[in-house]
Amino acid sequence: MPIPNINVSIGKIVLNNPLVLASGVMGTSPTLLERIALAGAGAVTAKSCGPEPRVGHPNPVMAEWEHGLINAIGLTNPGVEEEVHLIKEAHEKLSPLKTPLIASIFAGTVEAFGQVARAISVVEPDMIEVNISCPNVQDDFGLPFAADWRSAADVTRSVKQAVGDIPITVKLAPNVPDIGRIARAVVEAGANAITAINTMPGMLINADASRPVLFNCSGGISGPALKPIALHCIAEIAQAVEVPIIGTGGVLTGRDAIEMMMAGATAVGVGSALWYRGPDAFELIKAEMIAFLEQHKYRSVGEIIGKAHKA
Amino acid sequence: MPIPNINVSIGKIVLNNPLVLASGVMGTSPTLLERIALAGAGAVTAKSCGPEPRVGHPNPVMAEWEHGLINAIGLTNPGVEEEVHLIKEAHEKLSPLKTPLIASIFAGTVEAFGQVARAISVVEPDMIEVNISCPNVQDDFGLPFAADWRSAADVTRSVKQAVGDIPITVKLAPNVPDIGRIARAVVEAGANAITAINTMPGMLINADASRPVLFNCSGGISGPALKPIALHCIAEIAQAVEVPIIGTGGVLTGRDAIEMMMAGATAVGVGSALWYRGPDAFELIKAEMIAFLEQHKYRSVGEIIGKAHKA
Amino acid sequence: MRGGFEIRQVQKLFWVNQTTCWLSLEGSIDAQPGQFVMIWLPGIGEKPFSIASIDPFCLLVVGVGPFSRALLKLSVGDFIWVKGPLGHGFSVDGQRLLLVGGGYGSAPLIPLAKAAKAQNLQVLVCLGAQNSDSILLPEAFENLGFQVSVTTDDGSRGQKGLVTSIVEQALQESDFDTLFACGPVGMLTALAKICCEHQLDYQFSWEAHMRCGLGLCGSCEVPQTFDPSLPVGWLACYDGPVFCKRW
Amino acid sequence: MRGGFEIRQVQKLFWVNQTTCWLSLEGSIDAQPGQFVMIWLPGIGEKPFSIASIDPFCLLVVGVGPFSRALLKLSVGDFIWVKGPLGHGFSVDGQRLLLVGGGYGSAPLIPLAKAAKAQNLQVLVCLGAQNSDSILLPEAFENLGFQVSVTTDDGSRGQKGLVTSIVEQALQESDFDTLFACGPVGMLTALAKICCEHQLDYQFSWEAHMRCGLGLCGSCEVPQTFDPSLPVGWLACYDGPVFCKRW
Ligand SMILES: Cc1cc2nc3c(=O)[nH]c(=O)nc-3n(C[C@H](O)[C@H](O)[C@H](O)COP(=O)(O)OP(=O)(O)OC[C@H]3O[C@@H](n4cnc5c(N)ncnc54)[C@H](O)[C@@H]3O)c2cc1C
Ligand SMILES: Cc1cc2nc3c(=O)[nH]c(=O)nc-3n(C[C@H](O)[C@H](O)[C@H](O)COP(=O)(O)OP(=O)(O)OC[C@H]3O[C@@H](n4cnc5c(N)ncnc54)[C@H](O)[C@@H]3O)c2cc1C
Ligand SMILES: Cc1cc2nc3c(=O)[nH]c(=O)nc-3n(C[C@H](O)[C@H](O)[C@H](O)COP(=O)(O)O)c2cc1C
Ligand SMILES: Cc1cc2nc3c(=O)[nH]c(=O)nc-3n(C[C@H](O)[C@H](O)[C@H](O)COP(=O)(O)O)c2cc1C
Ligand code: FES
Ligand code: FES
Repeated sequence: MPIPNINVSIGKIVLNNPLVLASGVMGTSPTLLERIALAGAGAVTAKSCGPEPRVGHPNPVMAEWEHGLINAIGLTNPGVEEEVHLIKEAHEKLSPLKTPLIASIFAGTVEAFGQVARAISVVEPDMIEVNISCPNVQDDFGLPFAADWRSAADVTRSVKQAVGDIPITVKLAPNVPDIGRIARAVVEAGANAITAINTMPGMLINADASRPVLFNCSGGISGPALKPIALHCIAEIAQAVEVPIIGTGGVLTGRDAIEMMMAGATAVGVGSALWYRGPDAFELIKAEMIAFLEQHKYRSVGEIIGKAHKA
Repeated sequence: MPIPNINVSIGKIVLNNPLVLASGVMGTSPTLLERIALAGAGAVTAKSCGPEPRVGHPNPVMAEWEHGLINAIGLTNPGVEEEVHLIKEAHEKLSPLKTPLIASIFAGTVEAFGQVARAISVVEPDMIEVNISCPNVQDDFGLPFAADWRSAADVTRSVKQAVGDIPITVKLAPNVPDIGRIARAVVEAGANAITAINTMPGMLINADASRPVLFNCSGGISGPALKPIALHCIAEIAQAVEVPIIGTGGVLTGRDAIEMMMAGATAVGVGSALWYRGPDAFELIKAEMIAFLEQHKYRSVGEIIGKAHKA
Repeated sequence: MRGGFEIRQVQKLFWVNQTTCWLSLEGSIDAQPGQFVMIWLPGIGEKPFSIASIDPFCLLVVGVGPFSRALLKLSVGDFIWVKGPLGHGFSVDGQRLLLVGGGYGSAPLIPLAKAAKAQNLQVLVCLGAQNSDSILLPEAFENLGFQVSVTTDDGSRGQKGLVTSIVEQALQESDFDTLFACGPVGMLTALAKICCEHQLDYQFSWEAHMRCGLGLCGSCEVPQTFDPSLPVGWLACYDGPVFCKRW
Repeated sequence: MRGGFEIRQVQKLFWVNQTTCWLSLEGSIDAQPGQFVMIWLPGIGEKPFSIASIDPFCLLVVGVGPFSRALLKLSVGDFIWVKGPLGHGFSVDGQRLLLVGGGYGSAPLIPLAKAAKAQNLQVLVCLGAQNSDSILLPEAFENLGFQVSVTTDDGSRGQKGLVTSIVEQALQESDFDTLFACGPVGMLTALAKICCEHQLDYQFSWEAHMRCGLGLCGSCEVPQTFDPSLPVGWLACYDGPVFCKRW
């Protein structure tokens, strides 16, 4: 039997494998994005960038706990003016590798989202991720736009208008009562894809110190503990809308990636796995996916997308 | 040094230790509630009961995964008419043990909540938990009332009116963007305490079977993976309202319980620990709490409530 | 992670009678005699089954309804999903053991008998069923060199009547240290009474309606009305399925 | 769970000079020479520190700013929180080792020197600093029987000038298999050039601004402009802090 085909497409963008570097994880510079592309990612997402430079939160910004990671980096980024150059540079590095580049943006108002999107669109990333769901900047920006379907749709429209032909994916938050409703709203407002999910708000307390571990007190949970939450969200979204989903949250192994796709994801975000599996995470996960597909006699990874809902 | 004092009070109810059996976990009959009281709980919560009998979902209703449990029991209960007798019987068994009994109720409408509450109040449980947050019955009841501060407040008012002097605690859900806002609304509507949190919606998929593991597909995550989510919610609530919090979610050890209290909980719900630590869970956790308090020279467990916000 | 599902392939099927099959699965299971598993058939359901053999891991399935019949439709090479081993099994106490099985109650007694054999203990087996055909696996015990007495409701094999009657006889004829039993609730309740009268230690594997199998949903409580020796709030999946009574 | 915080008690403090302290913590740490830890002082902050001794676990802290000075205010019996060991350390390659330290760069070289001693290797140590006082722990190497050459910016001890000059001398005078270094970026960049010219294998412990310490935030990238031999997108906390170059 031939090796199973693991190409997938998100709209017109073709990925030679379904694994997408998740935003904010390692990919903060053109050289780091290039590194991850060389390490076997099907696509890479840049760190989210906003209207102005942000240094982010003081340390500690991250810690491992028994069942996952938690971070409150605080959207450290150089601001869109500088980011435009970085995306351009990254694009030049990735083009010869044929690795699609997804830019990621955030902002504090609907209008600012449009402005950041317009600025980024000039350097033509393959896709723009609209991060309306970072849990770590509530003190600066208030509730994430992902909290409500109306505001989520407003941001989507504003970005969509600003970016012309460039497809957009909207990144949703897990801490909502009805993620399917929000997905529907952003798709109606023009989203070409959905990235689900961002981290889940959480807190670690160190009992000996009688203190939250993170300087920001709360942070976003990623890694293994997030996986079933992500699967639930992806399943809800897959049943609510037709657009491709970049299923993200707690994928460490090929089996995890397969589960995400069975829940309805077309591509699979990979972030924390770079800690748990090391620098070869992408190649390891890919090899495990192929082994699973071979064992179960699938000819292409496309056959499993949404399969958990079909049986 | 004398043994640290671990009494706590939730309003006028005195618990000889902060550990409260969480609703729906083991305590589905008067004899099971008695068993848990004998096993050392500071208080016990009965399984949530609704207006009509419910058999719940078909199997599988529960599974363990690497980082927690997931369940979709589906609010199996005999209906309030029968539950009244069970609560009465449980009350008689628990009175000599001096273990407070918390009844738990749910319903599909604001009015029905009031009716169930009134019926239960007749047999005078020490407290009534208002479960507006079960994630496993969405197909029957739609979005939980905990999803929105207005509906949460409406239910609270309706129950409060129905129960006379009996204190009520409202049980909140973690999958909301702003749990502090909801806590404020239910306290303004008359809640005497808050139980936080219910399980987090999640899904397991078995890749070999290409199927969700639970018959109901989605379920509620409990156990270790839930702890940092609970800590975050408790911290948010503690900063929003003054009423006592029964901090619940992923408490397996004395240290976990201490963390919950440092985040702002006055009492600590214990559910999944009965699987992870076995039938002696309550005594084990209690002993570990006392050891921690002694080691850190606290004289009473009250000193640590909310301490993580004070340093 | 005993509470999660693992896939197992069916390796052999052996029909014991028209409605009963011995299912041999791949590999062994790290379990004690008397523990059970939850079997999940995706799309069909999930039910508890005794571990009828530890190495190789086998089940004894009686087709009585939708789930058990679905299990019996499996072919060699098919897959089932297993959660477990769950609960607490028998502990081999004493030198002279009396094993009493009703219906598929034979299942957990087989690994127990094997363990007793390994320790060179004295064992008498009493099996009861409706008729000759539904006496389950007396040869499994006989092959270990143990004597098997049988009763059937219709007298088509062994003595006619209930298994309790030959148990009473056995107790009159010889001394036993412990009585081990698995079978329908009525049988166990009757045996509990007999053991109480004789002040005989016993270990019964109780059945009850199981849902979570993990001790959390409360569905499988066995009330003291079935056996006054049971502790208050005793859960078959969590505290049992085996309840040990020592006088 | 190397990425979580564990509490450790301070057991001894030894002042090396006016601004530098050797901090001995309770217990040992399961680490390789050259690995580092993140130290958290609740309410103050969190910063990376080299493991200056593995057993007992010790740090060498130079008070230069708010965090390091807070560390220096600790007393015996106080607690610190440790995340790690993190990153990848030195691997003891070759028979004749040249160790080069600038400032607190001595710290990771001490456990390396101990490991070399245990393997009976030949070691020359070159240390550079601003002045006599700030040459850190030459005696730690001397006590192992290794020769230590020193340079200071002001000539107050050893040769006047940069440590690179005595390294050049050493390379002229004898053959070495590997050069190990830790110190300021400028020093490492200069050493990389020297090693390139001599085609000498090297292992440098780089420093960079660290935030997560786990390889995820991207903050500690060391660019190829600092050393063209570095791979693209090289992270000090994740791929390093030690970078190994073999020609
Ligand atoms: C701890 C434990 C261990 C078990 N071990 C085994 C085992 O090793 N082998 C096995 O075959 N089953 C075993 N069972 C029973 C098994 O879990 C199922 O209940 C059984 O297979 C029937 O399920 P079903 O869906 O096929 O039929 P159901 O629809 O549940 O039942 C069909 C009909 O048969 C009746 N019925 C159910 N069970 C029995 C029975 N045991 N005897 C007679 N009538 C019955 C029901 O009352 C109903 O009328 C065990 C149960 C428990 C609690
Ligand atoms: C991998 C790694 C290992 C490290 N190991 C050690 C170690 O073993 N011992 C140790 O003391 N520190 C070590 N550091 C440095 C340490 O993490 C802190 O950066 C240092 O303690 C200064 O922090 P601060 O908050 O006290 O001062 P900051 O406010 O960060 O700095 C105060 C001033 O000192 C300057 N400065 C910062 N670091 C240095 C320096 N090393 N030399 C001269 N000036 C400096 C800054 O530019 C600033 O002007 C290490 C760093 C890394 C990345
Ligand atoms: C250190 C870190 C930084 C992150 N930064 C961003 C970000 O800037 N924008 C964003 O949309 N998501 C960000 N995320 C969320 C990830 O993109 C991803 O959604 C989440 O980590 C879950 O995936 P994982 O479990 O594979 O890590 C960050 C996550 C981590 C761990
Ligand atoms: C099997 C099971 C059944 C539950 N049933 C209920 C219920 O009926 N009502 C309710 O409010 N919460 C119910 N819960 C949620 C628990 O009360 C508790 O909030 C949750 O399990 C988190 O705590 P834990 O991690 O200690 O288990 C149930 C949880 C489990 C595991
Ligand atoms: S089956 Fe749920 S408690 Fe036994
Ligand atoms: S400090 Fe975050 S990647 Fe190194």
